[in-house]
Amino acid sequence: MIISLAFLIVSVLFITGIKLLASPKTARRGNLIAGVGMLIALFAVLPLLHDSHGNAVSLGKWFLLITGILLGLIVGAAGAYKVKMTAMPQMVALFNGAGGGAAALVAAIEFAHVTRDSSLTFVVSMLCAAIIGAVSLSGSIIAYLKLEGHFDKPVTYPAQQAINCVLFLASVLLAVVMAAGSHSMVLMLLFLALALALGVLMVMPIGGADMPVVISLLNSFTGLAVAADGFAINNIAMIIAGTLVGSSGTILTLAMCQAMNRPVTNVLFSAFGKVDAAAASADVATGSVKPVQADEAALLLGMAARVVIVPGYGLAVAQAQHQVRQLSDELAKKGVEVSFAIHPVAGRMPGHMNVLLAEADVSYDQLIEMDEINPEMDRVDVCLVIGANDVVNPAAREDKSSPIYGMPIIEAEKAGTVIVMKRSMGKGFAGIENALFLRDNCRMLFGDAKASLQELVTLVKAG
Amino acid sequence: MIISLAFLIVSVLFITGIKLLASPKTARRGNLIAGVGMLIALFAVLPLLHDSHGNAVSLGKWFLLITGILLGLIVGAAGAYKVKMTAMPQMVALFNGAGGGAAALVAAIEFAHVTRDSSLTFVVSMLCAAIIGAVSLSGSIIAYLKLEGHFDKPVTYPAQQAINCVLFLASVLLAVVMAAGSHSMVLMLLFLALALALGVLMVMPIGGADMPVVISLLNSFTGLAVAADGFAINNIAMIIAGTLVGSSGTILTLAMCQAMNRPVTNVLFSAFGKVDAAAASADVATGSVKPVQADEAALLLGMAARVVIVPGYGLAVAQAQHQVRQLSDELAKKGVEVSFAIHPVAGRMPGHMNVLLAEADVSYDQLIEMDEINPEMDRVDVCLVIGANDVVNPAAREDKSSPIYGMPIIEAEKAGTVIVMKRSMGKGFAGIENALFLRDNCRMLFGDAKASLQELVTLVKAG
Amino acid sequence: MTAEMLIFFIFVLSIFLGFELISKVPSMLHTPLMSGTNAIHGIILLGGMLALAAADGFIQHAAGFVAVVLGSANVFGGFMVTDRMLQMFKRKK
Amino acid sequence: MTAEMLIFFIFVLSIFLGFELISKVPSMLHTPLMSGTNAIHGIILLGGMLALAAADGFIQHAAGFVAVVLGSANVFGGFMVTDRMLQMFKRKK
Ligand SMILES: NC(=O)c1ccc[n+]([C@@H]2O[C@H](COP(=O)([O-])OP(=O)(O)OC[C@H]3O[C@@H](n4cnc5c(N)ncnc54)[C@H](OP(=O)(O)O)[C@@H]3O)[C@@H](O)[C@H]2O)c1
Ligand SMILES: NC(=O)c1ccc[n+]([C@@H]2O[C@H](COP(=O)([O-])OP(=O)(O)OC[C@H]3O[C@@H](n4cnc5c(N)ncnc54)[C@H](OP(=O)(O)O)[C@@H]3O)[C@@H](O)[C@H]2O)c1
Repeated sequence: MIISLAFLIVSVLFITGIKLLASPKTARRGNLIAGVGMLIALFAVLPLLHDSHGNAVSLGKWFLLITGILLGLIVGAAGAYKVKMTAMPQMVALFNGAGGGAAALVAAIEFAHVTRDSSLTFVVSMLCAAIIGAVSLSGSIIAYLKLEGHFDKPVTYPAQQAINCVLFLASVLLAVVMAAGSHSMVLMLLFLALALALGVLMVMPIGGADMPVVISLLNSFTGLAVAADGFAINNIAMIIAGTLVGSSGTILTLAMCQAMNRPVTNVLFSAFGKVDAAAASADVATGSVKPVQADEAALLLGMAARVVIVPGYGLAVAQAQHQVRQLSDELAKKGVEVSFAIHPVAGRMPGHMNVLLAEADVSYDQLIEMDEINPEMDRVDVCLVIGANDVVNPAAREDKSSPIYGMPIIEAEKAGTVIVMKRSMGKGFAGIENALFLRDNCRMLFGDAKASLQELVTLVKAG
Repeated sequence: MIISLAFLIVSVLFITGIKLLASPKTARRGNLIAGVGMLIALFAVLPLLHDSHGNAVSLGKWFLLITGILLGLIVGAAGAYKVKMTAMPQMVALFNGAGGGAAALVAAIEFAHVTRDSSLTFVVSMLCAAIIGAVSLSGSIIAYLKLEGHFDKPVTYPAQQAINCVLFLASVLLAVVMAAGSHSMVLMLLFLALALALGVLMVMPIGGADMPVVISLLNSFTGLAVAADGFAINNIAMIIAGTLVGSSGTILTLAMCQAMNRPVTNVLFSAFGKVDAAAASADVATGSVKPVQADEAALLLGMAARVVIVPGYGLAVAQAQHQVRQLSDELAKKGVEVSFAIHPVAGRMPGHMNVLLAEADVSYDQLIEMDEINPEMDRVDVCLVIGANDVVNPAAREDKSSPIYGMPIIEAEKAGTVIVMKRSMGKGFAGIENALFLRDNCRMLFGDAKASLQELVTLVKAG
Repeated sequence: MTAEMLIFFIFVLSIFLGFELISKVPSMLHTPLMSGTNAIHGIILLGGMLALAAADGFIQHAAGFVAVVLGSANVFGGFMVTDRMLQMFKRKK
Repeated sequence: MTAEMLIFFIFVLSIFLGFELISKVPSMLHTPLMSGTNAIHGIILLGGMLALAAADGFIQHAAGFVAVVLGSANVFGGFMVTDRMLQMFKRKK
């Protein structure tokens, strides 16, 4: 009774936590509240622990339990605090994989306890937990490796969908056999191996830049696996928490795809980026682009009344967040009104630009969302595009045949003057030309973003 | 099993229905979906019916059951289709009272079946259902009578809060006695009588214009009573549906109060409108108001490029919705751009103006919400205020001592010219002066809204 | 966990769900929404039917019958009046 | 109704609640939200603890121990990394 009430409180804290996480002002508090819920859950489960004969847990096991928890805590904390800001998605992928692995292991151990009398629901939930957890584990590891840059391009091979299908059907078949009564541990191991392979093969063909979406999906997978484990071992807190994560994670995945204006199926099955990757690096656009030198750009910026900076993936690559902040400060000192226009999918993870600029201590009052800045863009004197490409590509609005057609963009071209900082005429993530660079009011400031920004800062200060 | 699944489907349909009801485009579909859920519930419960010995239901009882349902259907349908559009809140109050009454009766009947072995949860849920249901019944009836205009003013008497408190404590005491084991039917009847009295006394002191809020609150009460009945008779669909209505009704009540910028306690306990009601009818404001004649007003309207009409309670009183639509059509024919600015609490029920104008077939593309029209108001040539007062009172923005200070208003005074149509200098619901009428750009067109509008239509047509 | 406890969980989850479903309704929908949810608690009709079926003696029969009539009026009237209200919100051709 | 059925109700209600809770998150919160919910499914640690406590023989002990370590890393690392991320979203003085 008391334990049940504790689990009810835990569920309420999780619900409240997730709700608060969804709004910028309360997000941090939400995370803390969910954390408190988790602590309560950890203590509430203690009275439920017992060995396989229903007796109290032996001292040796307590030792194992506590060692295991502490070990996890140390590893987790080290990972969480050592990781660089821009490597956060990798870290989340690993933690998610850990959760998936744990869910699969718990299911496998429970499977060893299955007897002839075990109910079908019990066995089926365990098998679900095992396969989903294992897919999430191996999928997350591949996602991690891709984000770390270990596979340059999406790995594709002939008939990949067909192979995945066969694998999946094989595991379903195996599951049916096991559910029908063959409780051999060998089958279970085979089942887990199939699931691990499935996770690897599912994620391998997906482009590295789509990994945030994949991680979000695997996150909701792990949630479902945990819920299935909860069914099997009859723990209500696991069921509720797992299901909440499963369903909210699904919505989140869809929201991420929507921000990129791509259907989720396209992300998961089309090896986006593969086709154009080769072209993108080699091809240099021709046409009359108008380069500009740093001194002239500094002049233009210094004389403007209002400057809007559009940061993109290139800013993160160049690690120039501190320089851009210095530039904004220097301009502000001269009485220029500076703000940052944030596109929802600029960079390579959702909120990438927010995190990046926050690291350099840019106040979030200075950040303006795409929908707010666009109507005002024609009243902006200089729009400074730093390492962004796709998110300011007018083709999204004008060219029906473009792969990014329909994606909402920041309408940089409407500003008085556009200055684009990038190293070359290289393409962005979508691998397409950008007509903005050829516009009359557009000037290109070539060079690495960090170096160019440093130069601009010095010039603006001096000028 | 099948019945449980049916109830699960019912719950899902209710959830979906409520969700869709909350958005203008899908609201009607949402209501239909919830209705389908209800039909399924009605059939799913049939196999569960049995007499007090657990035997099949006799033919006589089937007859009673079917007659009862048909009778309710006929009465309900007659009410729903005969009622005038503007009397909808009354109708909702009555249906809500019916639900509350049914909940209380069901609880009372179940109480007759209570034995020594009945669990405490069972008895307590029944007592909750009985008191909440009865309060909702009598409260709804008073709300109905008030809306029909049977009590001109809020009825106040000395120490009303104290009396309500005593009544409430007495019923709690009675409930404790009954829960402790006195299962006499006399006590139950006394308990119900107390609850009915409580409902009457709670609603009597509240001003008639606040009845929508009261009905919304009683609606959530009935929801809770139904959920409590569900606990008692162990019906999961009743528990879920009742709780959903209980909690969403609470939020809705708060949202309504928020739109009027008044805390809910102020609505329920302060007899708002009482204090000022006397003053409001007698007092006529002095100061230099500039009356205007209909012909001049027609001229102003006809020459304008953009006219915004602000409808208010007076338009509903005058039943002039068709005339205002004619005027808008005539002006449109002359090339004037006409739109309607809808304040969230204009009139006497939420959405009052929408329903009123919809009745006259005004397209809802022409309706603009307060927040959207205000920034554009300075580009409007003529703002025509028809029977509205409080919702355009600049005191809400300027006068910190005003009772409506802080309420968002439609900023009519920003328009080139404001024409206010009302019968006199009479006050509105809040009973306060309106400085707008004294502004330089404001002209008063005195007279009943219907008559004045008719005149304007003729003049605009002719001119 | 006891069935009673599980039902309590369902109760709590429904409370949260009810809150979430209604957050941010445009004010013009306040009245129809009130009316629509009002119809939903008409599910008390089920309670009335169960009570009438299990009724013994005249008083219980009478009370049960009245409960069924009231519940039925709540259900059918509620959905119909809401539909009539919402019908008015149609976009002009 | 059976306990199993009631649990299924809880499951379905949680699905809807999860959907509703996340509707309309600003995109800058997508990553922290993913990370925060990731930490919440770390509740699998409870499952790991229960499994390890009930383990028999070396293999089960080993598997249980690994599950506890992984679950614990998921919980603690998850909440900490989310907190670190969200810390960056502070408003300047
Ligand atoms: N945010 C997400 O969650 C997410 C997830 C998956 C995919 N995506 C996709 O990623 C893209 C993001 O658009 P974006 O405009 O931010 O970036 P982008 O279109 O990928 O363009 C980045 C540009 O930065 C330049 N650049 C690279 N390194 C640089 C350096 N050191 N200094 C200066 N410039 C440098 C590159 O041009 P040069 O080579 O000429 O320098 C490149 O054109 C979108 O297509 C989006 O759909 C986003
Ligand atoms: N919508 C809701 O849900 C709700 C609920 C409760 C309370 N309220 C309150 O009700 C008020 C609504 O504001 P409102 O501006 O719509 O109305 P109002 O402030 O009550 O003013 C209505 C005005 O209409 C005039 N009028 C009455 N009959 C008329 C007729 N036949 N022809 C022409 N004019 C006539 C009256 O002036 P004369 O006597 O001079 O003609 C009166 O000043 C707010 O204070 C709001 O808080 C609203």
